[in-house]
Amino acid sequence: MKEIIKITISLTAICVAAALILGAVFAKTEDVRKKNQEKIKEETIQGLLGFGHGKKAPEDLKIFPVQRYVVSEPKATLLGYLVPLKDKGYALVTVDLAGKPLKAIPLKADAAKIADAGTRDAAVKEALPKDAKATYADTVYVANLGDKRLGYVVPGVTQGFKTFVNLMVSLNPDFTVTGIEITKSEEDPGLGDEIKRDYFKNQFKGKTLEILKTLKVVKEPLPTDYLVALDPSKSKATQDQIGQISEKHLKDDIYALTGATISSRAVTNGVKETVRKFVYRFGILADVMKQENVQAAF
Amino acid sequence: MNICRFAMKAAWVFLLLLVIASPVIAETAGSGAFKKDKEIEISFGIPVDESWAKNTNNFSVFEKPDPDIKVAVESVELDSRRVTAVLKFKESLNLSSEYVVEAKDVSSEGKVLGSREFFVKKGQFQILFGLLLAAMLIENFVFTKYLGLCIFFGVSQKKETAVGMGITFTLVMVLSAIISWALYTYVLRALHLDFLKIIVFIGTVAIFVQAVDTILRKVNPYLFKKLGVYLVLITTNCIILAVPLLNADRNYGAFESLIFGLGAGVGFAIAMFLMASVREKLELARVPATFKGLPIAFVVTGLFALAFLGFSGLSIF
Amino acid sequence: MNRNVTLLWNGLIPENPIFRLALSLCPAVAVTTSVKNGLYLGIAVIFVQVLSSCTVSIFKSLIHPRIRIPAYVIVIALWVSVIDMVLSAYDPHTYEKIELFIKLIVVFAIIISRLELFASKEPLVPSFFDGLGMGIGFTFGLCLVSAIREFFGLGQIFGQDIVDLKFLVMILPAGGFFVIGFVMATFNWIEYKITGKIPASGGGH
Amino acid sequence: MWTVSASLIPAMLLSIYVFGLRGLLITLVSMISCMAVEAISQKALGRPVSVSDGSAALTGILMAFVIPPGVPYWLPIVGAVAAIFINKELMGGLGFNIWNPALVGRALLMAAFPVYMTAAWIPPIDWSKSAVDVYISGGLDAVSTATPLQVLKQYGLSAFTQQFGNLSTVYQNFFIGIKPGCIGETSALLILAGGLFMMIRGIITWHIPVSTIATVAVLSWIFGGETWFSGQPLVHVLSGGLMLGAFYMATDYVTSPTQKAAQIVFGIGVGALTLLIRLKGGYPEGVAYSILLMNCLTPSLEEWFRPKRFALPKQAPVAATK
Repeated sequence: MKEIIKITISLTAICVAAALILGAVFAKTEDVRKKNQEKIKEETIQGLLGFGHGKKAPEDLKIFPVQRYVVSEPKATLLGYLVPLKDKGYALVTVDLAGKPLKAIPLKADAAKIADAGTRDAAVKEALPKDAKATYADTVYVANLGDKRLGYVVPGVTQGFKTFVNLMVSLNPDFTVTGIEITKSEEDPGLGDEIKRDYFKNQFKGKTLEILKTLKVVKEPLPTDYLVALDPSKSKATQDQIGQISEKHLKDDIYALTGATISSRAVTNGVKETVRKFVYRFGILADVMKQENVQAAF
Repeated sequence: MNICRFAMKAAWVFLLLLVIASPVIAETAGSGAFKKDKEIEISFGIPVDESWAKNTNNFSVFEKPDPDIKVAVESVELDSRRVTAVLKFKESLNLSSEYVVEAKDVSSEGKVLGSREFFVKKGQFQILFGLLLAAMLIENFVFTKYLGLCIFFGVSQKKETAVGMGITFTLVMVLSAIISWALYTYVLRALHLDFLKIIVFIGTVAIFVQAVDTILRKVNPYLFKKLGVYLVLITTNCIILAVPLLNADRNYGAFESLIFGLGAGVGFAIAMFLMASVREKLELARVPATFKGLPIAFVVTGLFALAFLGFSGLSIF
Repeated sequence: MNRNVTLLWNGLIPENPIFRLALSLCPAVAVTTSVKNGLYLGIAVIFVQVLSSCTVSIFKSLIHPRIRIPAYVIVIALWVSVIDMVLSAYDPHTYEKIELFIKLIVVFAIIISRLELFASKEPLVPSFFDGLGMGIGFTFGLCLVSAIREFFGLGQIFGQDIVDLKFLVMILPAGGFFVIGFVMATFNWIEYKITGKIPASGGGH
Repeated sequence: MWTVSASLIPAMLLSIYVFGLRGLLITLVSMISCMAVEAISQKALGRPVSVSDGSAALTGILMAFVIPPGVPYWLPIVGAVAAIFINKELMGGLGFNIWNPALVGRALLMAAFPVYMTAAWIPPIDWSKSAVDVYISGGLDAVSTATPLQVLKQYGLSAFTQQFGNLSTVYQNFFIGIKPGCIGETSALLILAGGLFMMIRGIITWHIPVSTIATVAVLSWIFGGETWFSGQPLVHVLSGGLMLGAFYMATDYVTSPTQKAAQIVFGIGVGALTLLIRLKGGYPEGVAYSILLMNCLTPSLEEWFRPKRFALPKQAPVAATK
């Protein structure tokens, strides 16, 4: 009996000691982990906007996240956009499904509160009527250089060959695609996985809204001169030459990856859908903010 | 032989439970179903007017997170009893997301009954079956996820032991997956103690195996004699820890966790059985001396993995 | 001092955990698609092995023999959780790819077997070197396999393009099994050339 | 073995007519490299060299027959190493391999060089036009095309008939063998003829081919269409490598069961898996993988169907020699 007690005590002691150590390590590392995750996201966004890879982002580059919520009230469903304001505050701009503005609700929150998903959801819920339910949908990023609009970065998702492909599209103020990035995918190595390669991603560069509308995927082989422009790191072509070639192929459809037509089509459709939805929504949001006289930070 | 019969019975009970549970799990009221990738079927429960139903403007369809962006309905077809309608779309739908169909002012025999909403997503049964198949064959834990190799190579020399191990393993796997799920959901996540995951899961598995060992020893000495040997080995199998970890990672629900565990266990048993039957044949072969034993077992496993590539990308629904 | 060097060498070649003891084979196939992943997991294993060996060696008099195994498991799980949290915080990029296997270090048979066979009987310093040797041997095994697979499968070493020919099967599971089978056979062959007899390759787990 | 190879000659000749000399050259490369790998590995392992029995040559021919005609010439050499060295000689030589060597070669190439193996299809030569050029260049500069099964899988039956003509033309062309596809699997007619020849000579029995093809036909009729029982069984039976697989690969007597009942189960398994992969899987064609998967089960099938009356203690499978 005495032995059993002894064993129990020592096992308990081991467990408690382990839990304490783990708790301490957790407390130390959790913040770093969150910060690093933020940093990765920021790097992706900056990279899409043309900074990174040796080109440092300028001081006055400002990136504003705009979160979208789907708000279901007992009678109607609406959309709520969480917009940063000029005077450091935040507002929840609600819009009905047809695009009519409803109201802008000021939010009691600061940047740190907004950055964390849990506290942000709570803040949004607080601002809304009691019987309303808000579900987070997505975040788009508006980038300014000083006071000038630099562009937008929009996340999207599409059904790939096996699993979802998460991507991000960057647009300039005219809604022309300036780049895409695949943030998460599990396509087959050597086939669908090539969607992560520059020579595929860069095909989307420069496609305007007009071109995107009718963009298709073709199974023709990629023209060799185009390849030079798409993968500049592997050739010695000058910036001018690359520009010329890109210009020439600007209106081309997307050339499918060899043996991976499905993945190529998935990404193309994903980009088209992402841009279409964003342009539609952002137009409405801009109108609403003008009408309601919301002074957004961007 | 007794083990096999026991396992068969257990398998039948499982299947039966699944069949009984499936309609319960699947939402029945106010739901629609995908027919093909461009069609949604909804059922009103009462005959509706054809003139109302044929008007595509009466339906608005959208993906749940995008209520402001409608999917254009191309045409609507009513069945002969005018109870179910099939909405046809120009563009293919995303079958893995949830759609909402709003039918405005449903009109039946000239009377307007008000609007109704239908939620359309892949059926729970289909999801579970897909998960089972994926864990068993498409992403077989041994051949494509490389887990449980130590036991796989260690115990697959004789077919009989391989089958015994496979069955014991599957049973323990399913039960420990469920227990771990409950612990994770109701204790760890509720108390924000996620970081204790590893220590708790390994502890759960160890305690559980010990408990099965003790109970079996008392209750059914015959079965214990057959399976007891493997019980000790199970604790050091990576699959048994990988399944709860993956369940937690992917936020699976109770049923999903159970099915995932079942699939992993059966997949492991299949792999063991195949490997054992091949190894029995190999023992008689003139394998080069430097390859005898583990090296050739690895090469054979590689060839199995090559054959199992045939299942890649398989989706029944 | 001499003994410590022997212990190190012992883990590297004569009792290499992967090729000679055939322990902890799962990660050897799973994470070895690139040298970087292999190296990372190897380093994580070195840490866990050394820290657990030292912990057990220090506290061995306090651990009751009847709860030996559960106590070891808790010690290992503790250090694995620590490494897991630290890696996920400081290098999320690489961590993402080998996350599952970092967590699974808990069940790597190599670690608990060293605790049972060595650290529970020996003082701190030899335990440290034994753990270090085993860890380095493990890392060496992972790096060897992953270098072969990355070079032939992707034409890269450490993420740098070397050749343009990709023999993709090498980074698939099938290729991993083939490579380990062939490397093991090569070890057997070398031993045969040196000692004149074919070793019975290790089994178990 | 040489008899089996000989029965493939008509199919080879048609392949030259359809794809130009390229198909022949690849077949030769494949055949020679398989024989070379066998000779070298047998020498290295200290076994008697048995290249002259023709089994390696047959493996080479069959492996070339199931790869696209547009692949580079060195590709079959890689396949030969997998098929002969890894799959056969390491396991103890002929009679001990578990998997069909030609298909292991193909599966390995598919995993290693997916781009070549899924995109190197070339259309049949149009003899009314620039026949001679294409003939000499071996169809090298011909654009790649999609195989019937790829079109069927990705775009459906209407696109299929649009590209290959209405169903009766399709049946006619596919039966004779005028269609894009792997080097030797184009002609159902000539493979059927070769298969019948082997049956008459007693090299194979009808059980596996008939059960395989019948299963595919019935299941594709049930599940292959938009609704149930509306599929086009002939499209599935005549497309892809089903005929070649059923007659030449599934019947390999080292890797398939010897009992009649087991053979029928084996055939049904191959047929069902083929259709499963074709309709629901990640690949347009599933014959190769389904045979490999059923090969895994062969030792067990052999045991389950062993006649009870003659039940003997476990013994070595007798290496079949011819």
